[in-house]
Amino acid sequence: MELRIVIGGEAGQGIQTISTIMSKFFLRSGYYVFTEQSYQSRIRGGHNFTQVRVSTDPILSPDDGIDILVALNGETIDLHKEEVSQNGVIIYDSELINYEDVNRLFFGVPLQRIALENAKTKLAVNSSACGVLVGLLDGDFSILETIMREQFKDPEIGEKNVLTARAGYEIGNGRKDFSFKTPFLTVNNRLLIDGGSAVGFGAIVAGCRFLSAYPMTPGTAVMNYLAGHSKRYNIVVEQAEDEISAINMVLGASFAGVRSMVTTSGGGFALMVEGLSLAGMTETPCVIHVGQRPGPATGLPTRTEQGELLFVINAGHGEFPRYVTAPRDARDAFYKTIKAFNLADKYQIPSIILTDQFLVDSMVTIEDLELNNIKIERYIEYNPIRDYKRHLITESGISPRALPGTEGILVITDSDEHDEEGHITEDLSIRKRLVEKRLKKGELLKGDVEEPIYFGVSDPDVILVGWGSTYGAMKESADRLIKEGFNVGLLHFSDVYPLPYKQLEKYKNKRLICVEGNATGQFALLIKRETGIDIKEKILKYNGRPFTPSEIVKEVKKIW
Amino acid sequence: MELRIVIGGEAGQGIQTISTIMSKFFLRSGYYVFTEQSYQSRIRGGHNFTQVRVSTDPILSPDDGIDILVALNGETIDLHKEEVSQNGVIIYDSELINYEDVNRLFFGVPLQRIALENAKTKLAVNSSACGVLVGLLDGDFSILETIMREQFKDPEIGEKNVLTARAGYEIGNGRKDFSFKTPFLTVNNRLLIDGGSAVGFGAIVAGCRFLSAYPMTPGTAVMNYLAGHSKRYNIVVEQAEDEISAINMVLGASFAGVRSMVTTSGGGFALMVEGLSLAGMTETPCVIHVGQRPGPATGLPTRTEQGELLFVINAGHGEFPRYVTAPRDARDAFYKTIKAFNLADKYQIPSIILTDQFLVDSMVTIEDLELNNIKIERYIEYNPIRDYKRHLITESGISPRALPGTEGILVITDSDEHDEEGHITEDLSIRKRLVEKRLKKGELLKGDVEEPIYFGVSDPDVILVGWGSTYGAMKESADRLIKEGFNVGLLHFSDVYPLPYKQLEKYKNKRLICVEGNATGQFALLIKRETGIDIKEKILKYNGRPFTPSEIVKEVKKIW
Amino acid sequence: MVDIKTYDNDQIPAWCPGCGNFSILKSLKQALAELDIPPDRVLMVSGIGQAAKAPHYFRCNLFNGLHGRDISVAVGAKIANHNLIVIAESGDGNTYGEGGNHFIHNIRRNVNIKVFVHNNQIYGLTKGQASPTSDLGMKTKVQIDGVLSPPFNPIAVAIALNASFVARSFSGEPEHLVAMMKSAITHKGFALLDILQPCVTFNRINTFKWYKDRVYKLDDSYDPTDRISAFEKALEWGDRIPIGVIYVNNRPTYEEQLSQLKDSPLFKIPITGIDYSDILKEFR
Amino acid sequence: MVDIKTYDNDQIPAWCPGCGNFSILKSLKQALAELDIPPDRVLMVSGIGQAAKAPHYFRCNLFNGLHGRDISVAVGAKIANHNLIVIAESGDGNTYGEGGNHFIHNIRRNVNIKVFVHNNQIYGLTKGQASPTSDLGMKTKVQIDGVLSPPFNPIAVAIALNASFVARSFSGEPEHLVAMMKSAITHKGFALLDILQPCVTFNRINTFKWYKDRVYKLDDSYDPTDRISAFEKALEWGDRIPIGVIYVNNRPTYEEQLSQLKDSPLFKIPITGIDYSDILKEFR
Ligand SMILES: Cc1ncc(C[n+]2csc(CCOP(=O)(O)OP(=O)(O)O)c2C)c(N)n1
Ligand SMILES: Cc1ncc(C[n+]2csc(CCOP(=O)(O)OP(=O)(O)O)c2C)c(N)n1
Ligand code: SF4
Ligand code: SF4
Ligand SMILES: [Mg+2]
Ligand SMILES: [Mg+2]
Repeated sequence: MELRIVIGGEAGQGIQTISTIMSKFFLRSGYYVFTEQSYQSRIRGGHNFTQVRVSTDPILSPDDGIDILVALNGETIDLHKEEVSQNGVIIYDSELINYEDVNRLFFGVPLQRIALENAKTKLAVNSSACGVLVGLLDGDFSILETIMREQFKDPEIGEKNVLTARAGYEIGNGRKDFSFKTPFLTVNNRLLIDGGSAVGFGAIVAGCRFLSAYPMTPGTAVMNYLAGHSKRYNIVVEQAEDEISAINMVLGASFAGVRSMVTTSGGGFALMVEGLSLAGMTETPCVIHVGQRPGPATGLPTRTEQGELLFVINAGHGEFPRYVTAPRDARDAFYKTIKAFNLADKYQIPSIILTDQFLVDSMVTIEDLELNNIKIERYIEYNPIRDYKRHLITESGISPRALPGTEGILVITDSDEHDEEGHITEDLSIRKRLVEKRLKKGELLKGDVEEPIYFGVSDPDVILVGWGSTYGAMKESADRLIKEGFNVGLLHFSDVYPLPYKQLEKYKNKRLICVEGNATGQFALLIKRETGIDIKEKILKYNGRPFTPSEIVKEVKKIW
Repeated sequence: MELRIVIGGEAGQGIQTISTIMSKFFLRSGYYVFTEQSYQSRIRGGHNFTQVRVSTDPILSPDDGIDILVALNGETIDLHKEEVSQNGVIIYDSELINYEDVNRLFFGVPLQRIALENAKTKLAVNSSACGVLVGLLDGDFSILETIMREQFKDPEIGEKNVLTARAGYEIGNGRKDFSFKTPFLTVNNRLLIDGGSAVGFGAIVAGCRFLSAYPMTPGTAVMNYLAGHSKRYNIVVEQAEDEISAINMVLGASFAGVRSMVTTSGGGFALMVEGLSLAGMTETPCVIHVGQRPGPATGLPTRTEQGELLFVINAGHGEFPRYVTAPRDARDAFYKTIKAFNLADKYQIPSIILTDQFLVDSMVTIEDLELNNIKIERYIEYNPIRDYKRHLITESGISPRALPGTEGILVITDSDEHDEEGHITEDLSIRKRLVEKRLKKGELLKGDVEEPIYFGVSDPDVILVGWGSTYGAMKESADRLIKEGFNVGLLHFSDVYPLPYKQLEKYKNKRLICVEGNATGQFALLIKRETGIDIKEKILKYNGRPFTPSEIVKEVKKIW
Repeated sequence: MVDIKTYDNDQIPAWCPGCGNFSILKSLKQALAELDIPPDRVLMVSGIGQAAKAPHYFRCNLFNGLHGRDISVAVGAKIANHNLIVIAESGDGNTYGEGGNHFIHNIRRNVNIKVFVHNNQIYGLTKGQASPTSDLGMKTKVQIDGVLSPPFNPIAVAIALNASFVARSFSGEPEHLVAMMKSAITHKGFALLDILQPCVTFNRINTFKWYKDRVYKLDDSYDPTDRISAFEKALEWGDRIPIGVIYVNNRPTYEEQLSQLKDSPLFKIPITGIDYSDILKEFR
Repeated sequence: MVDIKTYDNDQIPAWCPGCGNFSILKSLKQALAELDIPPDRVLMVSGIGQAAKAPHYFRCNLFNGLHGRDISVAVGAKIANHNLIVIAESGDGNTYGEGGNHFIHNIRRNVNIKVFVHNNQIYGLTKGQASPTSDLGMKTKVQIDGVLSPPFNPIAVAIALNASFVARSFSGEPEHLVAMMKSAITHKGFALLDILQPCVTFNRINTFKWYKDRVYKLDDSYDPTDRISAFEKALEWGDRIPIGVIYVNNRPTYEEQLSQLKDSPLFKIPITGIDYSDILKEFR
C-alpha cells in the first residue's frame, strides 16, 4: 500500500502542523511515513507545500504524484492538480475557494466553518483538515485524538481541537468512494524523526554540551534542537554575533574540555574557514554541521542542494586532516554525528557533518534507535602528565590531550607554527616535523571511514553511485529498476572524506553513473582525484528540489 | 660567472638596504641578479638573511652555497660559515664581532667605525658594507655612488653616505686575493623587480584604481605598492577594518565600474570566501591577489609555501567559474595580473592571482617590459540599453554589463538566486537556467588559459611538472640535469585553473615527477581530478623555504 | 518633481500583512520623490533579511549582497562613483549583528552613504531569534530563558564613535520618517537612521502599540550638536523613546579628503593611454 | 603567595628593545602573583600581533589563536570551565580592528573574562600601518596622506555598550598598571583594560614621552559608576589623558545567569550513562 498526500498553501497557513500531526498519525497507525517540505524564503504568503508519503514498507524519499491534495488556497489547486492521480482527491475549503471544475476528483469541505463552529477560532482549521483526512482514510480517530491532546498543553484548547477534528472526521468518513485506506495496522516501536533532530539528538548523545551558532537555514534546526533540550541536558547554546565568533567560541570551549559544535549552512561555513584552519593547526577537536542549500552566495535559502562537497573538503588555508561525513538519512545522521564527535576527539581534528535542507527538514519513520552500544570516547588525560607537551610528536601523530586547569601542568597551543610544547617557533626543522605529525593523523583516519553500501544485483551492468541524502531516492529507484529487470546496482557513500575506495576499486570496471544534487558532478571529481576512476555519466539536479525515485528511474532509462 | 652573496644579521640591522643597493649595483653593472629574502616574523632581533645571486646569464632563483657572507652579527657566521665556498670570504665587523677562527676565509672590516667616522652615524653601516663589497669585487664605484645619491632625498645625507661607501670601497679593494670580480660589463635596459611590485605595477597598468585590503604578509606588498603610486595614478587605496570588508568594498567599487582588487594571504583569503561566492553569484568582476605562506592558520607568516592551490580553486559555497593563475616569476606576474583583470571583466568572474612569499619578496633582473601591446578591455556598455537586464541569458552566458548611474537604465543584482533582471526569485526553472548560464562562462574560459611551458629534450625519459614560483629553480635544475646528460624535460604551469590539459595529454605516458612547495602534492591531485593522469612521484618541500636548483637536482637524481 | 510612482516596480513584497516594512518602503519612495532624485541616480545596497528585501520593491539600481556586508559594498560603490546617491538598507541583525564591525568602522570612515536600519528587534527572516537590539528577557526558540545580553544601542554607539549624523524614527510615524530620511539623504556624510519597525509575526513585545505609546518627537529646543547631551538622549529607552535627529557633527567626508576624486568620479578616469615611464625608471 | 618568578618561562621575547610591551608583561606577572593565582589556573588567550605574542612569555596555559578572534575563544573557554582565570591579551589592531564585532558584542554578553589591550596606536607586527586608534594625520606606507578617519575610542564605545568594567593605564606607569590589572581581574564580569603602549619602532608620534606628558591618574573624587560623566571622561584625549578605572557597572555575568553552570563547570558534567528515554518519546 502506498499513499501520497500533499498539503499546499501559503506560508503561515499551518501546512507544517497538518503534516506533522498526520505523519505522527500514520506512524502510530503502523505505517511508514516520509514527509518532505517545500517552502519559500518568506514568513507569510507565497506557495509552500509538504508531501506526506505513507507506505506499509519502509520508505526514505518523497515521490512524484499525489493521491490526496489538501489545498489551503486556490493556487495550490492550480499548481498541483495535474499531478493528482486518477483515483485521487483534492480536498479544499468549499466556502473559501471558488473552484469551477467539479468532478469526482474534488472534495469540498467547509474546513474553516467547521473550525469556527467547533473551536471558535479559524486557527483550528488544521484540526478540521486532519479530521477530514483521517475520516477519508478510515483511520482510527482515537489515535488522532491522542496526538492532539498531546499537542496542546492547555486541555481546554485540546478538547476544542478534538471536537473540530471529529467534525471533520465525520465528513471525511462520509465519502466512501475513496480508494486509499489507512486503518490501524499494528503497535510498533518506530520513531518519526527529521534529519535536523537526528543530528541534534546525536550530538546530545555524543556528549555535546556547547553549541554556538549564528542562525542560518537549514543549520538553525540543530541549534533549535539543542536549545530546546538545553535545560534537561545541561547544554549551553549561545547565539554568536557572527559565524566567525561561533567557531572560535567552539574552539575555546573544546580546548577547555567540552564537546562542542557549530551548525550553519554553506555561507556561514564560508566565514568559518579561517577557524577551521585554526582547529587543524591547534589540533582542537570540533564538529561542524553544514546543512547545504543552493548557492552561490545567498542562493535559495530554503531549498536543497549538494553543492558544498569540494568546498568543505578543501576549505582552509594550509594542510591538515579532517573527517567529512554526509549522512544518507536521518538514522545515519544520528550515528554519524556521534562518530563525528568521536573521531574529532580521537584525532584532534575538525569533523564536518554535511547534510542538506532536504535531509534536515524531512521526517521519516525509522526503527528504534539502539543507544546501549554507543561508545563515547574522549581520549583526554585528566591526570597530570610529567613534562606535558600539548603537541608531542608520537608514532601515530596523535599527542596526549590534557585540559587547561589540570593541576601542575600547562596546556599551550598556537595558531603560528609551534614546537611540541606549543610555543611559537621559527625553527624550520621543527616546522617540517610538525607538518608530518599532523598529516600522519590523516593517514590513520583512513582506517576509520566506512565503505559505501552496495545494494543490487551481484553482477550489475550499471552501478549508480551517490552520496549523502540522495540515498532514499536512489535506493528506491534501484529497487524499481531491478524489479523491471534492469541489471543495476547502487554504491552509496555516507563517509566521503577521506574517501573510502575499496568498493570503488572493486567496481571500477563497471559502467558507473554518478547521481548528484549539483551541477558540476563534485563527487565524481572527488572520486577521480582520489582514485583516478573517471565517472563520465552523470545524473545531476540543481533546481533546489530533491531527487525522487521516479525521476532517477526515468533518467537512468534514458541513458541505459 | 656566478656569485652568491649572503647578508645576514638581526631584523632591523639594514640587511634589506644592503641587498637592494647591491642588487641595483649589479643590474647597472650589466649583470643578472636574483635576490631572495629569508626573514622572521619580528621587527628587531632574530636571524634574517638575504641572498644576492649574481650572474652573467639570466637567473631566476637562489641557490645553495655562499661566495661572500656579510655577517652583521656573530650568529650569522655560526649559522652560515659551513655554506661558504672554498674560495669565498666572510666579511664582518672586526670591532664588534669577536671571531676566533681567523683564516683566509675571514675578512674583518671596522664597518661601524667607518660609518661613524664618515657619516657620524651608525646607521650608515649599510653604506660602508656596500662600499666594501663593491671594492672587493672590483666594481665601478661611480655606479654605487649614483645609486646612493638617488636613495637619499637629502643631498647632505647622500654625500655622507657616499663618503662612507668610498672608505669601505678602499678597504675592500685592498684585498686583492679574492677571486670573484664584477667589473662593469654593459649598459642595458633591464629591470630589477620583485614579485610584489610586478603584481602592483601590473594592476596599475591594467587600470586598477581601487584596492582595499587588510595588512597581511606577504599580501601587503601589493597594497604598499599601489598606495605608493596612488597620487600619480589616481588610485584609491583603502585599508579595510577586516578582510570581509575589503572584498565587499571591492565588489561595490567594481559593480560601480572601477577595476578593483584585494590583496591578502591564505588566512585573509579564508575570510573572503563568502565574498568570493558573492562575486560568482552577482557576476561582479574582481581580482584577488593571494600571496601564499605556510599554514595552517597563522603558520609561518614570513615564509613561503604553495599550500593554497586546492583551497582557492574550491573556495566558496555553490558553483561558479573562476580564473586562477600562479605566475612563475616577476615578469609573468606583471602580465598575468593584467590578464586576471581582463578575464575578470570579460567573464564577469573573480580572478585569483596566486603567488607566494618567495615570489613576492624576491627581486630579479628581467628584460624590459613591453607596454605598448598590452590590451585593456572593459566589456562595459556605457550607453543605455533598452530593457536592460543585468543577468540576461545569452548564448555565451555572458550578459551585457552596464553601470549603475547610466541614465535611463537600472542595474540590479542579487546574492539570492535571481531572474535575468536581477530580482530575487523562487522560480526553480529560472534557477536552473541561471546556474547553466553562469557555468557556461566557465566552459568558454577554458579557451583563455595558457598551456604550460615545455622546456627540455625532445623525447624525455622523465618530465618534471611544476607550477607557480618554482619555475626558476626547476628550469635551472632541468638545465643542469640535461647538461649532465639526463634525458629530462620540464612542464611548467602558470595558469592553473581551469587547468590547461593539452600538453599534459601529450606527455601523459611519460614518467612524470611533480615538484611542489607543499606536503600533499596538491597540483598532482588537481591534475588527477581534471585529467585522470596520476603523478605518483613527487618532490615536496614544506619547511617554509623555496626550492633551490641544487636541491631539485639532488632529489631527482635520488629517484632517477 | 519626480513622481513617487516613478519608484514603483512590479515586484510584490514578500512580507507579512501588517508588517512595519511597508510604511518604510513607501516613506523612502516619498522622500526620494520629494528630493527630486531620479531612480537611475540611486543605488540601494542591502544585505539579507526581511528588511533587506525592501530595495527589490523600488525602481532603482540595486546591489543586494550578503548578510551584514551591505555597508562595505555601499562604501566601495560610492568611492567608485560619488555621483550616486547610495543607500544601505537592511535589518538590525544584519547591520548591528553580523555587520557590526563594518558599522563601527564606517561611522569613523564617514563616506557619504546613508544607512537605514529597519530595527524590529528580532531576526525576522530566520524565524524569530533574538537580534542585538532585542529586549532583555525576550524568549525565543534559541533564547529559551530569554535574552541575557542587554540590547545594543546603535544611537549611543554611533555617538561614541562621533558619527556624522544619527537619527531615529518609527515606521508608524510616516511623516516624521519621511522628514528624517530627507535629512539623512541631504546630510553630507555618513548618516545613520535607525527605524523602529514592528514585526507582527515574531516580536510580540515591541508591537506597533508598544512603540506608539512610547515614541515622542524631539522638538526644536533639542540641540543635536552637543555630544554629551546627545549621549544622554541616546540612553533614553523605556517608557519614553525619543525620535528625531539625535546627533549631528559636520566633519569632512572621506571622499572630500581624497585628491584622487577631485576632478572626476573614479570610474570615469581613463585607464589607457597612460605613460608609465616614471615607474619603469624606478626599476632600473 | 605565588612568587612572580613562577610566571617566568624560558621563551625570549621577540620584541624590539625599548618596546612598551616589556613592562606590560612584567606588570601582569606581578599582578597575578600579588593576587596569588597559580599559573595552572590561568588561561591566556591571544590573537596575532606583537602584543599577542606576550602570553608566550608567561608560564601559564595558552591558546594563541587567530588575529582578532581571541575574545571569542576566551569566552568559549570560560563557559567550558569557569574555574579558569581567562585573560585575552592582544593589540589594538587585533581587538578593535579585525575583532571589532566580538569586542562590542562580548561587552554586552558580559562573560567574566579580562581583555587587556596593548594599545600602541599602530599595527606593529605588519610593519607600521595605521590601526583603528591611530591619530588623525599619521602617515604610513599605506596612509600616505595620513590617517583620515578619527581614532576609535574604545573607552567611549565600551561605555556606550554599558560595559561592566572599563579602565585605562599606561605601560610607563607600572604601579598603576599592576593596580588596574588587579582590579580588572578581581572584578566580576567582562573587564576591558586599554593599555597605552609606546611602539618605539613604528609610532613616532605617540612616544613614551608623548604619553608621559599627557597621562594623569584619576583620583578618588572621580565616580566611575556615573555613565554620563564616564562618557565625558572617555572623550578626554589630547593634552590630558585620564588613566584609571573610568566606568564600572556591576551587572550579572553571563555565567551566573545560566542554570546549566550552577552545579559544576560544564566540562566536568558527565556525558555518559544518561537516560534519553524522554527524547525517544518525543519521536514516537
Ligand atoms: C552569513 C549569513 N549568516 C546567516 C544568514 C541567515 N540570515 C538571513 S537573514 C538573517 C537575520 C535577519 O535579521 P535582520 O537583519 O534583523 O532582518 P529582518 O529579517 O528582521 O528584517 C539571518 C541570520 C545569512 N543569510 N548569511
Ligand atoms: C586574518 C588576518 N589578517 C591579517 C593578519 C596580519 N596581521 C598580523 S598582526 C596584524 C596587526 C597587528 O596589530 P596590533 O593588533 O595592533 O598588534 P601589534 O603588533 O601592534 O602589537 C595583522 C594585520 C593576520 N595574521 N590574520
Ligand atoms: S516576519 Fe516580521 S519583519 Fe518579516 S515580514 Fe513578517 S512581520 Fe515583517
Ligand atoms: S614593532 Fe613596536 S610594538 Fe612591535 S616590538 Fe617593536 S616597538 Fe614593540
Ligand atoms: Mg530584524
Ligand atoms: Mg598595535
